[in-house]
Amino acid sequence: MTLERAGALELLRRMVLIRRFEATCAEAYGAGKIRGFLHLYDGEEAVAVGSLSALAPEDNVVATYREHAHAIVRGTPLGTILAEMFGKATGCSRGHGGSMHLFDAGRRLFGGNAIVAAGLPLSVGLALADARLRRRAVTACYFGDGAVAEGEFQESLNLAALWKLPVLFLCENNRYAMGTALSRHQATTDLCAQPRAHGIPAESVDGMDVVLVREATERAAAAIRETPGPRFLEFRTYRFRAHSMYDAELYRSKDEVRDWMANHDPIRTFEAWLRERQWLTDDARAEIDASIAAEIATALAEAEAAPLEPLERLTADVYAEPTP
Amino acid sequence: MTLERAGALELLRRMVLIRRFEATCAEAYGAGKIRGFLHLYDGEEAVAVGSLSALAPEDNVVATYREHAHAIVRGTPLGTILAEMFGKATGCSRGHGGSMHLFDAGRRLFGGNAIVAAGLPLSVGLALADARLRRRAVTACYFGDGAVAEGEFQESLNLAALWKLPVLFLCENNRYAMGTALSRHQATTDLCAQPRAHGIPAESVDGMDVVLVREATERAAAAIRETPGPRFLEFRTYRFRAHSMYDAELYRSKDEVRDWMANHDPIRTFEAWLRERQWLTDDARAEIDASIAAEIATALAEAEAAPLEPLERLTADVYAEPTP
Amino acid sequence: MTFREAAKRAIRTAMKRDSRVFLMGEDVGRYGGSYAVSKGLLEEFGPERIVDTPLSESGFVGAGIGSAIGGLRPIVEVMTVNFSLLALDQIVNTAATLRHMSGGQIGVPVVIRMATGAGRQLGAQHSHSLEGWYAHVPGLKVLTPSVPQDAHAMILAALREPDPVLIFEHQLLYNVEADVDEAAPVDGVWHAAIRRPGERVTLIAYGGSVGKTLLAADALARDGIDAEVLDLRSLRPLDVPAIVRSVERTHRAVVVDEGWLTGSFAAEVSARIMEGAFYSLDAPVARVCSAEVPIPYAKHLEDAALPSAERIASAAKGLLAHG
Amino acid sequence: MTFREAAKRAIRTAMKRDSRVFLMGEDVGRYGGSYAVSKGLLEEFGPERIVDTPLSESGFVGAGIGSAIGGLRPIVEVMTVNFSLLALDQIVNTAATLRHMSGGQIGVPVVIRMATGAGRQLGAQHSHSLEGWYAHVPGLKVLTPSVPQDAHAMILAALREPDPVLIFEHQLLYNVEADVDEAAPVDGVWHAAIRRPGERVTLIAYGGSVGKTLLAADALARDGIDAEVLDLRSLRPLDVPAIVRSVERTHRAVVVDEGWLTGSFAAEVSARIMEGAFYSLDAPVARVCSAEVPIPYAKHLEDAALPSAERIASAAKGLLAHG
Ligand SMILES: Cc1ncc(C[n+]2csc(CCOP(=O)(O)OP(=O)(O)O)c2C)c(N)n1
Ligand SMILES: Cc1ncc(C[n+]2csc(CCOP(=O)(O)OP(=O)(O)O)c2C)c(N)n1
Ligand SMILES: [Mg+2]
Ligand SMILES: [Mg+2]
Repeated sequence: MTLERAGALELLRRMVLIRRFEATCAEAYGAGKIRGFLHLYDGEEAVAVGSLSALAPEDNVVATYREHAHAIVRGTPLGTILAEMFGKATGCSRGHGGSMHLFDAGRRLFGGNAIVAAGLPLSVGLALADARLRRRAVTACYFGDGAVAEGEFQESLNLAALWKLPVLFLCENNRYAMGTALSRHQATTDLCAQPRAHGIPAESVDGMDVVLVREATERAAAAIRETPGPRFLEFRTYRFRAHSMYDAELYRSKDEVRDWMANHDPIRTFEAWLRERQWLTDDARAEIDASIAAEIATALAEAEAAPLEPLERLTADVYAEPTP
Repeated sequence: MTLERAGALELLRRMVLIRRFEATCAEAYGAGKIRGFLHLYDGEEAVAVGSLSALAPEDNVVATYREHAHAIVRGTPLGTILAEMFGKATGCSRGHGGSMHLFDAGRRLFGGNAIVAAGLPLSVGLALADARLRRRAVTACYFGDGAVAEGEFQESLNLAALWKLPVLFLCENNRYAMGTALSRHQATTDLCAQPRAHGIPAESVDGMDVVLVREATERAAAAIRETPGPRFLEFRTYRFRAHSMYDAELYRSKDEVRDWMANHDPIRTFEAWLRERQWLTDDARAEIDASIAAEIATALAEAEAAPLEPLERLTADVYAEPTP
Repeated sequence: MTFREAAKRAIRTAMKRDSRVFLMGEDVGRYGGSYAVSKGLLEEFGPERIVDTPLSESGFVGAGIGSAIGGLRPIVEVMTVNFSLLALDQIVNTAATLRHMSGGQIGVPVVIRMATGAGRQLGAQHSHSLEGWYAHVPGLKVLTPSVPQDAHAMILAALREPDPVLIFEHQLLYNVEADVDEAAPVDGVWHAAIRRPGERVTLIAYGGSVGKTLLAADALARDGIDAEVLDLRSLRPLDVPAIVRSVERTHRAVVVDEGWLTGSFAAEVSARIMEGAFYSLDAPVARVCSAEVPIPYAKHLEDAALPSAERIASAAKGLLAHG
Repeated sequence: MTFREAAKRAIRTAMKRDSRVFLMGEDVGRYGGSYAVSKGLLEEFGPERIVDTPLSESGFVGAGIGSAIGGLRPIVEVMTVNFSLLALDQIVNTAATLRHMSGGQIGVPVVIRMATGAGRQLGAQHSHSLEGWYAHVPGLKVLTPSVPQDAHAMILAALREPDPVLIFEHQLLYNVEADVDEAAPVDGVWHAAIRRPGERVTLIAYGGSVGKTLLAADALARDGIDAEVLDLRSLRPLDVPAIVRSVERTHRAVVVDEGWLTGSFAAEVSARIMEGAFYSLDAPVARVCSAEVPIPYAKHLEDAALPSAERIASAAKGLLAHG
C-alpha cells in the first residue's frame, strides 16, 4: 500500500505517542508506581510502528519484554497497559504480568516474554496452527540481537524453514544485548547470514526509517502469504535509554548515544520526510502533541483509579478449571 | 604427512579391527553379555580412523554414544572397552558407563556422551582451557548430523568462532538421525552452510575414503595450530547397521543399504587403493585378520574373566571426597 | 493388550475424534516411535498429523505449545524425560505461566508425553526419573500411568484439559499386558487408586514403581502382613485426601519413588502425611528411593541403586517392628 | 560490607591467589554484572579472566564445565536461576555425571553462581526458586548464603572442591550489610548454623528466607516464644544431623522455603525430620512455602504468594497450640 498523508501522519502520531508513553512510564517508575523491570523503547519506535502497521488483525504478534510499543500499535488501550504496570486488576494481564508481560488475546498479542528467545519456538507453533488450519495469517516474531546467540534461534529458524511456516522473524537489532555489543556476542555481525544458511530470505533494513520498515514488512508479509515459508528482517536500530532502569551504561559512551539521538532519531527523521512533502505543519504537529498528552492523561487517571486484583484471586488463573 | 606403506596398512588394520570389534559386540549383545543401548559404527570406520590418526596425543577427543571406534583408535585397550560393556570393574569407566560412555582420561578421550550435541559446549570449554593455558592442542569434537538441529550446535559454533578457539568440529554425517533422514530434519542439507555463516572455514569430505579424511583432518588441525580459531569438517558417510539394537529400520530401504555396502564400503575401497599401489598382498591381509581375531579373543577373555565392581563402591565415585 | 498398544489406541481414538489433534516428536513417524507407540500411525494419518521433528527439543516443544495456543490439540512426544531438560524452559516458563501471566486470557492445552525411569542399563544420562520436578510447577498437571488402562485413559483425559498436561510413561511398562476397557470413563485418572487393599501398612507408589510395590505386598502377605498399595496416578494435582485416608486406616506408610532420595517426590508425600495424618502414625513414614548416584550401567550396580520389591518389603517390616 | 561486596572480594581473592580462576557469564564484564557483583573486575583482571559471554546459557555453562575439565577453575555466573533452565542439561547430564560415569577418572571442578528468588516484582519468569531441584542431583553440591560472611566464604569454599558446586544468591540479599572476616576459615559453610538459639520450636530456613525467619523469631519472642533459627547453608550435602539435633531439643519445627509448596525442598527437610526425629516431635512439622501460583507481578499479590515473617510466626504458634 502506498503511504497516503493520513496514514503517514498516523505513523508519526504513534511514534510520538510511544515516546511520550515511555517517558510517562519512566516518571511513574521514579515515583514508585511501576516496579520490577522496565525496558523502554525510545529510539526504536520506527521498528514497531513501521512493521506492525504493515500487518493485519488476524496476524499473530509475539514480542519481548521491551514491548510497550507493540501493544500500543496493536491497539491495546493505553489505560490497560498502564494499569498493568501499576499492578491493577484492569491491567491487560490483570496486573499479573507487569511491563514485561503485556497480553491481549483479542488483538492476537501473545506477550511480552522475559526469557530471551523463548518467543521464537512459540511463534513457530502459532504459525504451524495457522498453516494446519488453513488460515492465511502471518506470525510476527520480534526478538533482539541478543536472542540470536541462543540455541532456540537456530532451532526455530530450522523448524520454520523445514516446515515452510508463515513466520516473519523480526530482529530488533539495537546493537547491544544489555551491555554486550553485537560484535562481542556474535562471531558474524551480519545477522542475515544465519537465516540465509537455513534458506530463509533475509534482508537488513534501516530501522530508524519508519517508511522503509513498513515497506520491507509489507513486502515480506505479502511474500509469506503468497509462498509459504518464513522470512527474516533485521531492523538496525538503537536504544536511546538504558537497558532497564538499573543500568549504569558503563558499556557505551555518552557521545555514541548523543550522536544517535542527534542524528538518527526516527521521529525527527520522519518529521523531516513529512515536512519535505508538505504533509506536516507546525499546527498539525502541535495538535498531535496535545491529543497525545490528553490521551496519556486519561490513561493515567484510569490506571490510578483502577482497583487491585482481590487477594482471593491469588491462584485463580493458574488453571482454567479444577480437574474432575 | 605423506602416507607411507606401513602407516597405510595400519589404517587398514584399524578399520578392520573396528569392523570385527563391532561384530563381536553385536554377538555379545545377542548373548546378553552387553546390555543397554549399543550403537555400532560399521560403514563409518574411515571417519574415526582417518581423522584420529591425524591428531596428536595432546589433542582432546569428545565423541558421541557411537564411539567404540574412537576409543579403539585412540588406543584404549580393547579388553577394557569390552569389559566396560560387560559391566566389569576393569572397564575403561569401571562398568559405570557402558557402551555410550567410554572414557580414557590418559588418552584425553572425554567420552562418550548420550545426549545428542551435549559434547559441543564441552569441547568449546576444553579448547578454552588449552587456549588460556597456552597449550597448542586441538579439541576434536565429533557429532552426528542429527546434532546439527540442536541449539547447542549454533551456540558452540558461535562461541568457538567468537573466541577463536582451537576446536575442530567433525560432523559424522551418516544421513540419518535415528530414522529421520537429513532432508527431513534440516532445511538446508549443506551442513557447511551454518559454520560458514559463523565465519568458520568448513569443508565437506568423502567420509568413505580414509585417505581423504586423514588429509582433510591434517590440514584442518594444522591450520588451527597455526591460526587460532575453529574449523569444521563434514564427513559424508553411511551407517551400515541399524541405529541401535532396537531399530527395525522402517525408514530406509534394504536396497539403499545394500548399495552402500556393495559400492561404498570404506574398507573395501581402501583395500583396492592399497592393492593398486601393491601395498597389500593376500598374505598381509590374512595376517591382519588373524592378528585381529587373536587380539579380540584375548580382549574377550580378559573381559569375561574380569571382576565386577564391588557393591560397596556403588556411590564411591560420585564425589572425589566428602565435604569438610 | 500391552501398555504400548493402549497408548497407541488412545492416540488413534483422539485423532479420529478431533481433527485438531496431532502427534509430534522425534522419530514418531517413519521410525515408528522410539518405543513403537506410534508405529503405523503415519500410514494411517499422514505426515501432517504424525510429525517427525528434528532434534530440537526446545524448538519443537515450544512449537507444540504455540500450536496449542493457536487452536490445535498437540500431543508432543519428548522421547524421554532425559531430553526434556532441553525443553524445560519452554514448559516451565511458557506453558506453565501463560494462563496466569496473561490474566487468564491465554490457555495452553498441550499434552506432552515422555518415557521416564531406569532399569534398562542405559546409564546415567538415560535413566532419570524427574517427573517430581514437573510436579513442583503450578500451571502444569502431571500424570503417571502404571497400567495399560491408565496409559489409555490418561491420554484421553489429558486431551480434555484446557491446560498443559505431562504424561510420564515408565520405559519398563510398555510391554506390560492387561485388559483395557477403551470405553471406560477417564475422569478417575486424577485420583489415586487403591491397587490392593490392606490394613497394616500403606505402600504408596506411582508409575513404574507400582509393579514392584505390588510384588512387595505379595511378599509381605506371605509373611502375614496385609499391605495396602496406593497408586498416586496424578502427581499434580496430588490426591492428598486419598493418601491421608489410607494412612489413617493403616497408621504406617512407605513411599516408593525411583527418583534419588534427597528432593524426591516421595519427600512431598511424606511431608503431606506429616501434615495431614501425623496423629494417626504409629511409626515414621519411610521412603524407598534410588541411591544417591548417577544411575550406573552395570546390572548389579543399577539393581542396587533402584528401589526393589525386597527393599520395599523390608522398609515396611521395619515400620511394623516399631510401635 | 554488603553481601555484593563480600562476593566480589571472594572472587577477587580467589583470582589473585590462583591464575587458573576466572569469571565468565552474561554481562559480567563491561556491564559490571547484572547485580554489580563483578563491577570493576574487568579493569583489574582484563578480558581473558572476566569473560563476557553471548546469551547462550547451555553453551557457556557447558564451556565452563569443559574448561574445568581442561584445567581451569571457572566461576560461571548464570545471571539468574530462571535462565539456568536453559543450561540444566549441561549441569545435570554432564557436570554431575562425569566423575561417576567415567569411573572416577574425570572431575569437574566448576563453580556456578546464580541469583535466585522473588520479591522484586519481576513476574513469573524471573522469580523462581529452583535450588531445590539442583539439590536433588547426586554429583552436585549446593550452597545458599544468607549473610555477607557466607557470600564470601562459600565462593572460596566452592573453589576448593574438586566437584561442581552451585551457589544460589538470593537477589534481595545483595544490599544486605554486615561485618565480614575475610580471613575466617571457610570449611564451616557445609554445615547448618544456628542463627538464633531457642528452645520451643526450630525454624529452619536457608538463603533469602533466613532474614524473614529471624524476624519471625523476634516476633515470637515478643510473644514469649523462644524460637531457634537454623540456617541450612548447604542443601547438598544436607546437614541432617544438625536438623535432627535441634528438633530433638525443641520438639517442633517449621520449614521455610521460597519454592512452591508441592515438591519444595522444605518437603525434603520435613521428610528427614520424619525419618530422624519422629519420636521427638510434639507436633507435625509445618512448612511455609510459596503459594502454588506463578509468582505474580502486582506487589500485593506477590507479597501474598511468598513466605512472610507473619506466616512463619503464625505457623510456629500453630504448632505450639498442639500437644
Ligand atoms: C535466557 C535469558 N538470559 C538472560 C536474560 C537477561 N537479559 C534480559 S534482556 C538481556 C539482553 C537481551 O538483549 P537483546 O536480545 O539484544 O534485546 P534488547 O534488550 O537489546 O532489546 C538479557 C541478557 C534473559 N532475560 N533471558
Ligand atoms: C538430546 C537428545 N535427544 C534425543 C536423543 C535420542 N537419540 C539418540 S541418537 C539420536 C539420533 C542422533 O542422530 P545423529 O546425531 O545423526 O547421530 P547418529 O546416531 O546418526 O550417529 C536420537 C534422536 C538423545 N540421545 N539426545
Ligand atoms: Mg539488543
Ligand atoms: Mg546421523
